[in-house]
Amino acid sequence: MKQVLAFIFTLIVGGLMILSLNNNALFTEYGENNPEDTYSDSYIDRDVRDNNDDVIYGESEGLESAPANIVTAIVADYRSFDTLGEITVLFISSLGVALLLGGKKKERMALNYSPNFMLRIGSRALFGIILMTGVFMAVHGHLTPGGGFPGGTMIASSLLLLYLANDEFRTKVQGFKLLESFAGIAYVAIGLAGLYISGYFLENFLPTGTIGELFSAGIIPIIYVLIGLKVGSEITGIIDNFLTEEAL
Amino acid sequence: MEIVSTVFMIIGGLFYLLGGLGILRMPDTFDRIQAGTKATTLGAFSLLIGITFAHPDWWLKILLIIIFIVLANPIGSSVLAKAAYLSFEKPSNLVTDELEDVFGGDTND
Amino acid sequence: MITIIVFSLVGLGILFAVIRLLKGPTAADRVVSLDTFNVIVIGTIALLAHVFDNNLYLDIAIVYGILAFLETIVFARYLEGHYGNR
Amino acid sequence: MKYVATFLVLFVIYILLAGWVIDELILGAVIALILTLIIAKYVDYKIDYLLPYRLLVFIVVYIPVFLWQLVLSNLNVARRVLSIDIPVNPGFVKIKTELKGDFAKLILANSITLTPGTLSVDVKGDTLYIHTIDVKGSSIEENTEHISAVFERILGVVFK
Repeated sequence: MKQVLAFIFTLIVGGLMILSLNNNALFTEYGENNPEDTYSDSYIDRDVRDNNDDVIYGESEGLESAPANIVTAIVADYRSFDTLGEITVLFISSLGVALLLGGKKKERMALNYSPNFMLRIGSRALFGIILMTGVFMAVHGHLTPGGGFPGGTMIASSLLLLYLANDEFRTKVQGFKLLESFAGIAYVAIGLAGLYISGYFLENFLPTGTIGELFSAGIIPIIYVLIGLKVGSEITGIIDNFLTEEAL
Repeated sequence: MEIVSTVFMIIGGLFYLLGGLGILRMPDTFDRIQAGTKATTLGAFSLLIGITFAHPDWWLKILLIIIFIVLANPIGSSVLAKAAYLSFEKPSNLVTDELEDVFGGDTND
Repeated sequence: MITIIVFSLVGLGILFAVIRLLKGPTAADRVVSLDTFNVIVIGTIALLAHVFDNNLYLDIAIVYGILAFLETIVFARYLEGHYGNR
Repeated sequence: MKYVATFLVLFVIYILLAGWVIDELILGAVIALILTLIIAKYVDYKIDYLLPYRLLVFIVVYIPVFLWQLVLSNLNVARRVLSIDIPVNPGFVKIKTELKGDFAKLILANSITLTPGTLSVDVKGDTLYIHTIDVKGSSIEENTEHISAVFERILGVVFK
C-alpha cells in the first residue's frame, strides 16, 4: 500500500514538474527577461576599464579577465582569495586525518583477497589515461569546464586505482608533502607578486592575451595548475593514511 | 555521410537496449555480466563511430573514449565476476567447476 | 527526429538496467546493472555532445567513464573483502 | 628505453585529448617529460624496435577479427535474450595459454570476455579461468581449442 502511494505521489510530482517546465510559469524564457529589472546597471556592465564591447571567442584581446568560462573568472580571478581559503580548508582536513591515523612505522594494509591479474596489469595501462586526463583538466582550466579541483581529484583517483590494484604499492609520501607545500607557497607568492606589482593581493599582473588560446588569461592557468597539484597531493595523502596501518 | 552516421547511431541505440534487456532477463549473475559487457561495449562503439561520422574533427577524443571503454569495461566485469564467484552462491545448473580448488584458500592473512 | 529515436532506445536500456538495480537479488547483480547503466550514460553524454554540437561534452564523457570504472572496481573489491571470508 | 616508452604513451594520450595544435604539442611534450620522470618506475611500459610492425599487424589483422567476434557475440546474446529456453550448460573451466608478456595476456583475457559465451574470471601464470555458457570439451586442451585458439594465433604473431 505504501509503495502504491509513493508511486502515485512520484507520478504527481513528476507531472507537475513537466507542466511547470512546459508553460513557462516559473521561469522566463532565456533572452526574454530584462536583467535591469532585478539588478543595478553598474553590476551588469561592470568592467573597471570602461570597455563593455561584446566578447568574441578567439578574437577579443586585452580583456579585464580572460578565461573562456565565467566560473573560472570568478573562482580563480575575482574571488581568488576565497579559493586560497578553500584549499586551506582541504589542507586542514588532510592534516586532521594525518594526525588521527598517522603513526611512525607504517605498513601497507593487506586487502582480504589479492587483486585480480587483469586489474593489476590493466591498472598500469589505465593509470596513464587517468593521470593525463587529470593534468589536462588542470592545465585547461581557463578554457574548458573543469579546472584545478576536479583535475586534482582525477590525479588522486589514478593513484587510488594503483592502491586498489596492487597490494604492495605505496607512494613516496615525503615527495607528496613537498609538492603540497611548494604549491601552497607558490600560490601565496603569486598573490604577493600581484600585491607588489599592481597594488592588490592576487591581482592579475601578466598579459591576458587573446581569449580562447592556450597561453592566455595571465596568472589563472598557473593558479589552476597549483591548485590541481595541491588538491591531488592532499587527497592522495588522505588515501594513503586510510590504507596504511601501523606495523606490528 | 549523414545517413551512415544515422544508421550507426541507431544500431548503437539498439545494442544499448539489448544490454538493458540482457541485464533484466538473464537468469543468473554471470550471464548478466556477460550480456551487459558485450552489448554495451558494441553499443558504445557504434554510437561513437556514428558521432564521428557526423563530426569528423572530433575523432581524436572519440578514439580515446573508445580505447578507454574497450580496455576498462572487460576489466571491470572480470573483477566483478571474481568478486561474485567468491562471495555468493554459485548457479545451481553448473556442469563443471574447475575453480573450486584454486580460489579455496586465496586469503592473504 | 533521429535523435528522438536514438534517445528513446537508450532510455529504454537505462530503464531496464534500473529495474534490475532495484530488483537484483544479490549485491553483485546491483553492481552489474550499475556498471551497464554507467556505460550507457557515457554514450548518452556523447550523444548530447552531438545534439548540442559542442565537443566540450566529450571531456565530461571521459571523466564520467573514468569515475564509473573506479566505482565498479571499488564496489567489487568491497564485495570480495566483505563476503569473501565465508 | 623504459623512459622513452612512458613518454610516448603519455604524449599520445595528451594529443588524443588536446588535438593537433602547435601550442598544445609543446605543452604536452613538457608535461609528458615531467610526468615520465616521476611515474616511469611504477608503470613500466615496454617498447622495442618492432613496434611499428606490431602495431600494423595489430590493426590490420587483429582488430577486424575482434570486431567480427564482438558482433557475433552480440547476436548470440540477442538470440538468448529473445528466446530464453535455449539449452545451456554453464560451467567454469581452465584453459592454457602460450603467451608470455603480461600485456599480451591482458589483451587475450579481454578478447575472451568479449567473444561469444565466455567471460574470463582470473589469470594465474599461464592458466586462464573462464566462465562459459556452453561447456564444449572435457579436457583443458579441448576447451583451449574451442575458446581461445583464434586470438592465440594472432596475438602470438603480434607479441611474438
